[in-house]
Amino acid sequence: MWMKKRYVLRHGGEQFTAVVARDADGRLAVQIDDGELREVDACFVQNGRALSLRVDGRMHLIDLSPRGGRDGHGALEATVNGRYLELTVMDELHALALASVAEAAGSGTVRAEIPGLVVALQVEAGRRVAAGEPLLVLEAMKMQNEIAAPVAGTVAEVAVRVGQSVNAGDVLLVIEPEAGG
Amino acid sequence: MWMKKRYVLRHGGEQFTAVVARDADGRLAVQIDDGELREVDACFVQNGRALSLRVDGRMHLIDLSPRGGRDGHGALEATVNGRYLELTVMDELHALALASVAEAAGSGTVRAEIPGLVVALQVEAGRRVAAGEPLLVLEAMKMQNEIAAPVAGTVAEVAVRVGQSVNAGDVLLVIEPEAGG
Amino acid sequence: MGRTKITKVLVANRGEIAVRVIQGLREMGIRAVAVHSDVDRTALHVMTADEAYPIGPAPAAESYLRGDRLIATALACGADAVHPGYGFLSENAAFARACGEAGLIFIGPRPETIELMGNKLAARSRMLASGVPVIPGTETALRDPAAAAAAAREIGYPVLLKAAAGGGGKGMRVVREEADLAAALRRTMGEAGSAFGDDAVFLERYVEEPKHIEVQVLGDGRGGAVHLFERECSVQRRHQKVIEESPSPSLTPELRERICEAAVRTAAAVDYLGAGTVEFILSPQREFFFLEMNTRLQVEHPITEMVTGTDLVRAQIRIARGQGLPYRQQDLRQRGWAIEFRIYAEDPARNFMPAIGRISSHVTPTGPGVRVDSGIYEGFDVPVHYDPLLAKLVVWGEDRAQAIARGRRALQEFTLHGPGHNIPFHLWALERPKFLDGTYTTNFIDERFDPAEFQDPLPDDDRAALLTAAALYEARRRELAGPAPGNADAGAGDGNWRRSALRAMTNHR
Amino acid sequence: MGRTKITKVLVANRGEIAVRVIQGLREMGIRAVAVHSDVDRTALHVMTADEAYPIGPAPAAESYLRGDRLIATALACGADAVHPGYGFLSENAAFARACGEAGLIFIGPRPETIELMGNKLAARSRMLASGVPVIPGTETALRDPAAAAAAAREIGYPVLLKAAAGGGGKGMRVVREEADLAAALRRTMGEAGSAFGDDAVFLERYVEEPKHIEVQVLGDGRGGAVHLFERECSVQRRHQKVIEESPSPSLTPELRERICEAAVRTAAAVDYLGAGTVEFILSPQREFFFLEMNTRLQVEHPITEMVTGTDLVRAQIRIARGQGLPYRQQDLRQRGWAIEFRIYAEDPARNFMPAIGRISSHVTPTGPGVRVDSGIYEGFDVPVHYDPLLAKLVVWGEDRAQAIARGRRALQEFTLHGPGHNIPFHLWALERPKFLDGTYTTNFIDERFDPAEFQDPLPDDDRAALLTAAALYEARRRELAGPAPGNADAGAGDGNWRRSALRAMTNHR
Repeated sequence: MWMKKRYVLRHGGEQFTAVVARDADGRLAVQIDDGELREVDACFVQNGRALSLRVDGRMHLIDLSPRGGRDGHGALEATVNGRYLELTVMDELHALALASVAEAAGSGTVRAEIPGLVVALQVEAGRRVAAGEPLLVLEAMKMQNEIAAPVAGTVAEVAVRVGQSVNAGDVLLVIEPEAGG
Repeated sequence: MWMKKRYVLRHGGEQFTAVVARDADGRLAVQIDDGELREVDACFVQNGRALSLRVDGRMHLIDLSPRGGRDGHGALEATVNGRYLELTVMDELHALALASVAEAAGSGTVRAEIPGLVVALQVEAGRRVAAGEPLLVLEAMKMQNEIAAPVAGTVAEVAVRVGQSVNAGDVLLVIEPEAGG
Repeated sequence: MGRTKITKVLVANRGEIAVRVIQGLREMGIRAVAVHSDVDRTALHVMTADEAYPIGPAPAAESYLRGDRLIATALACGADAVHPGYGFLSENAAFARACGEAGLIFIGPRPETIELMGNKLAARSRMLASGVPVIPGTETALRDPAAAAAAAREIGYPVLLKAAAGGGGKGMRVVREEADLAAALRRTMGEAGSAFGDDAVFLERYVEEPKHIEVQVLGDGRGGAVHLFERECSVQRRHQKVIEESPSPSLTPELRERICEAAVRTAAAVDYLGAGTVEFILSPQREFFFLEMNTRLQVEHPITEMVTGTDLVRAQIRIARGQGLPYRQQDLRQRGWAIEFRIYAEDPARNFMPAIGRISSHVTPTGPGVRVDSGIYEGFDVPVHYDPLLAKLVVWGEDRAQAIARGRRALQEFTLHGPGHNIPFHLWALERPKFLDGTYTTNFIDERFDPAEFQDPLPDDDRAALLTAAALYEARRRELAGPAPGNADAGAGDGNWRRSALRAMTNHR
Repeated sequence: MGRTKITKVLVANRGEIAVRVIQGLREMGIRAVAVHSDVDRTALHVMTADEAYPIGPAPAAESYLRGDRLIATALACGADAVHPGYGFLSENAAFARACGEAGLIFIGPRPETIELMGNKLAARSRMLASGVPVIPGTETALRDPAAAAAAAREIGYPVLLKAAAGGGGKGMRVVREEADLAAALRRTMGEAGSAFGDDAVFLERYVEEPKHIEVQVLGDGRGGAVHLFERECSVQRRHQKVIEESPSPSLTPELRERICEAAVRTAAAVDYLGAGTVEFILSPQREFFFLEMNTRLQVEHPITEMVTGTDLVRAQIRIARGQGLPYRQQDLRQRGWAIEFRIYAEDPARNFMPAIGRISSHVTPTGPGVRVDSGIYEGFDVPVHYDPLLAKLVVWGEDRAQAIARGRRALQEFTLHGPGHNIPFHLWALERPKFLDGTYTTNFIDERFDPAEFQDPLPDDDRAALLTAAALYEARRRELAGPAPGNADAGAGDGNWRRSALRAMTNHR
């Protein structure tokens, strides 16, 4: 008799499901998408920060850490056999709840990805912008980074001024996306 | 107004007291033995496992970990500016409580310091032994380690037999210490 | 020049280079003094030093660039010398001069040498006079768009805009047609002004498909100089070096001899004192041109150390003490091959956007031929205010093929979580034919880097392993955290998961 | 000998050497297969390998010494070769032979060579015949106390009792007078039987104040051989090496040439195939005697790699492939100085008692000239069943003085908590005049090591820092833990400590 729990994972633009199952003896098995339920030889190592996994004799070392910052919910960093990448994992209920929230949010909100200084503003409210058009320049770590429009539309609001310091996650400006844009 | 708390520390056979004080603004000060109460510039680093301390401009890096095994209570390992050593620290009440327990315990109980295999027994119950006299041989990590009597006295009990595996902390034998020994 | 005692050195820098210099000082029995801005109290260089003193708020202009505070600190703590590292005040003649006037040894060349080489135009003229080949370009500084346009027309497009006070790849821009010149000039001047405190720029011919070759030199200050062979630094992005190797795969023995000889002539021509680097551009036709001289230690100095079996920080200190050159040219040999991978806090998948954050996981590679020069540790918060260089992975191999294979192995052993970083970029680069055959130029990243290709999907079994591991990780995390009070899914069945097999898996025996 | 394909290698070992070999294999593009006992499922070598298979319970006799299981595993996973590392089955001729019979390449010399050199007596005779100087001793194995006593009387006390099948310093005992001989014989035979499966021992003259010098050789199996110069391994305890260096500070160029030439003659005399080490005793009168030949990779091989710029694991693989010797003698040079510090899980303050436990803190040194070969990681439980060698710190310097200074610096940067370890011993050794002037002999530790002196009290300011830090640590620990329910001292005032300044101190900004 296996006890099962289902997780939703996102990686590289794709979504997967994983079922983690255990039986009364503590044996573990995992099923990915509609593959078969397979028993796994897995050990947490490095004080729980990495997993050593054996599949048919092949060793996999997967380092996992919660990703910092505001997107930390379910977001992980991983190093898989030396390859660094990101993914998210959450249990099924949680994933469903989040999906409905995400739908409500607009995609035209431009946020600062890192703390920095606004050194130039290239658009004003009311201006129509194409996707990819430069909006403003953010100086961080001595580099000037041009922030481009994620979608075509009309600038609804400019939330910062030149000379202003911003933190990661701060809204820089909001674009009202074009219908069909 | 400083809030103070007193700790008892043992290192290198000596005992010290340290008072940790903080004021309403969160400033910290420490007093060692009957020295003066001095404000300290101290930061926990490495996820709380080390302390970076500045005293009159001089930097000290002290790595601290709880010592494993059965003696872990208040026992620490430290690396002080590259030098590795051991010490114990506990708050004053706790230290007082432990001191009374320690007095009651005999010093003639010989325990295994590491897991190993008993490969030879050189004494039997009732035998008088001198301090430093070999009692038994414990094989661990392919080395044969002779265990010597910590005190002079009479062997009251031999708790193991040849061929037996023992764990760290297991009693090997008990010596009834000689009066004045 | 008499011998001078150096018993305590203030290191006027931060990050990995400050740590490197402090390690060198400790090995020589010299007390190392660190300085730090307010956000750097817990930086590795501060923890590694014998003494450390605060010098101001986070912005470099108010701390690491405050020469007056650095000198006052050095005098107050009884230091007899200052090591500037690279960047910050390392090529600031006024600071070097002020050190001397305060009775402190500045570990670097004389202020006049820094001034000369810091002024790219003056350096050009001097090199021309010494018979070192230089690239065609403007002879005077430019600030006016019209004058720039005229000069560019004369040189011919494409041209390179360079901050006169710049260096280390900062403050440079290629302009391919006149329409882009004015805007590029404005931006370059802006960056130059904020980064170097001097907005003068100049123009030179832009060599297409160039290779960046540089030569490490040591000078005794009296016209004596040796070279420690070349480094190739053609893997660059935004004129910032990313991967360097030594020897260069592009030089024949004959070309190596000529280019190294030109570097020694450069150093000798200015009575160079201490460690410096002469940078050259190598054209596809194997012409080489003097680019500039960096009058300080380079980020990439370790590859020279590994190939030549030397210690450049120790050499700097010895020369500063007046002990003369520590090596004779005939004793210097290249052995094997070294490659440096700069580990930057920047995300290659997001156009190399700078990244910050707390280092949450940090496992560095070990074993043969691996050197890590690092400015970070687990738990350190990478601040936003400074250069994004976190660490350098340097590998040595018996030959280039082994160095590359070892680099790949070591990069795969490197785990770094917290801020995004460019280790994936390095692994990508090590698979490119242009890198593997050594024919890459400074256009390598711009032309070859494709984030899509770079994000190749994982092989199936790696992906299955990742998904399995992540699901188990989440299952264990929830189990250890326990059902939160009021958490909707903390139902009856859930409690059974606590203290279960997942917990027992930890370092399973 | 034709060329042989090697695409997958089973590493029949554990710990740091298995990791080192796996790293070498990965760099060559060869798949690495680890094996492990039940307690080693989470050992570093298992996590580092491409594939890994269990081979039995914890005791080595039931796992790492089970040649049959190793061969079955290699065949089942499609490996074409076996690398034995050092220890375990590395010098077991029967295992090497069984590998060959199973169609697996044994990466090491031919079984007959292992047999010859494994039999110390046969090796002696062969060396005598080849004109290599050997030490006076018994010509046959001993098991009987009376025969041993007679032989010892003839050689003259002190004598050295050695397990005929021993090696790596295991199974040796000095006997200074006849009264101690019988007991020593019994114990040595006991250890030899349990460690090597063969209790035969023999006796030889014990040289007082000897130095242990060994020479690395590579042979092509057809009488061709080169040497990679010497290592000095005189810092030993219980005949176990603790610190090794290369070059030896005891050799003149002339003596170096003679001793290296004798090593090449030894290898050539037996048509040696692969990597091996010829060990010599050097007397205070500068006589040298053949001691034994280790027919495998040595623990201390990295110092040779650093000084000669070579890769011995790669050389082993190339020779095993039938590619012949990868180096010509005239291309091999010593450059600089390397020292290896073996990091053992043993407590020098408690008579070097072996220690075990979970690695709770593990910060390895970085920077120039530092190599760490490690078998551990943070969170790993050091098991009781095997050799206590956790890792090796290897440093390289331009000269001996720099290597020593660098060693001190790197040892101070090394933080290792969990099991007790001997880093304090290494720091102690680096302050001893006998070590610093290079005149130490194999008696160094026995004669010089004084736990009292070793536990010098801390300087006052270090002690004050320690006490301050420990008190703050305990204060913060209690604060983070919070007052336990029912804890007597969780009084009213105590709650104020929670979320206070101590917590705010963490990576204070």
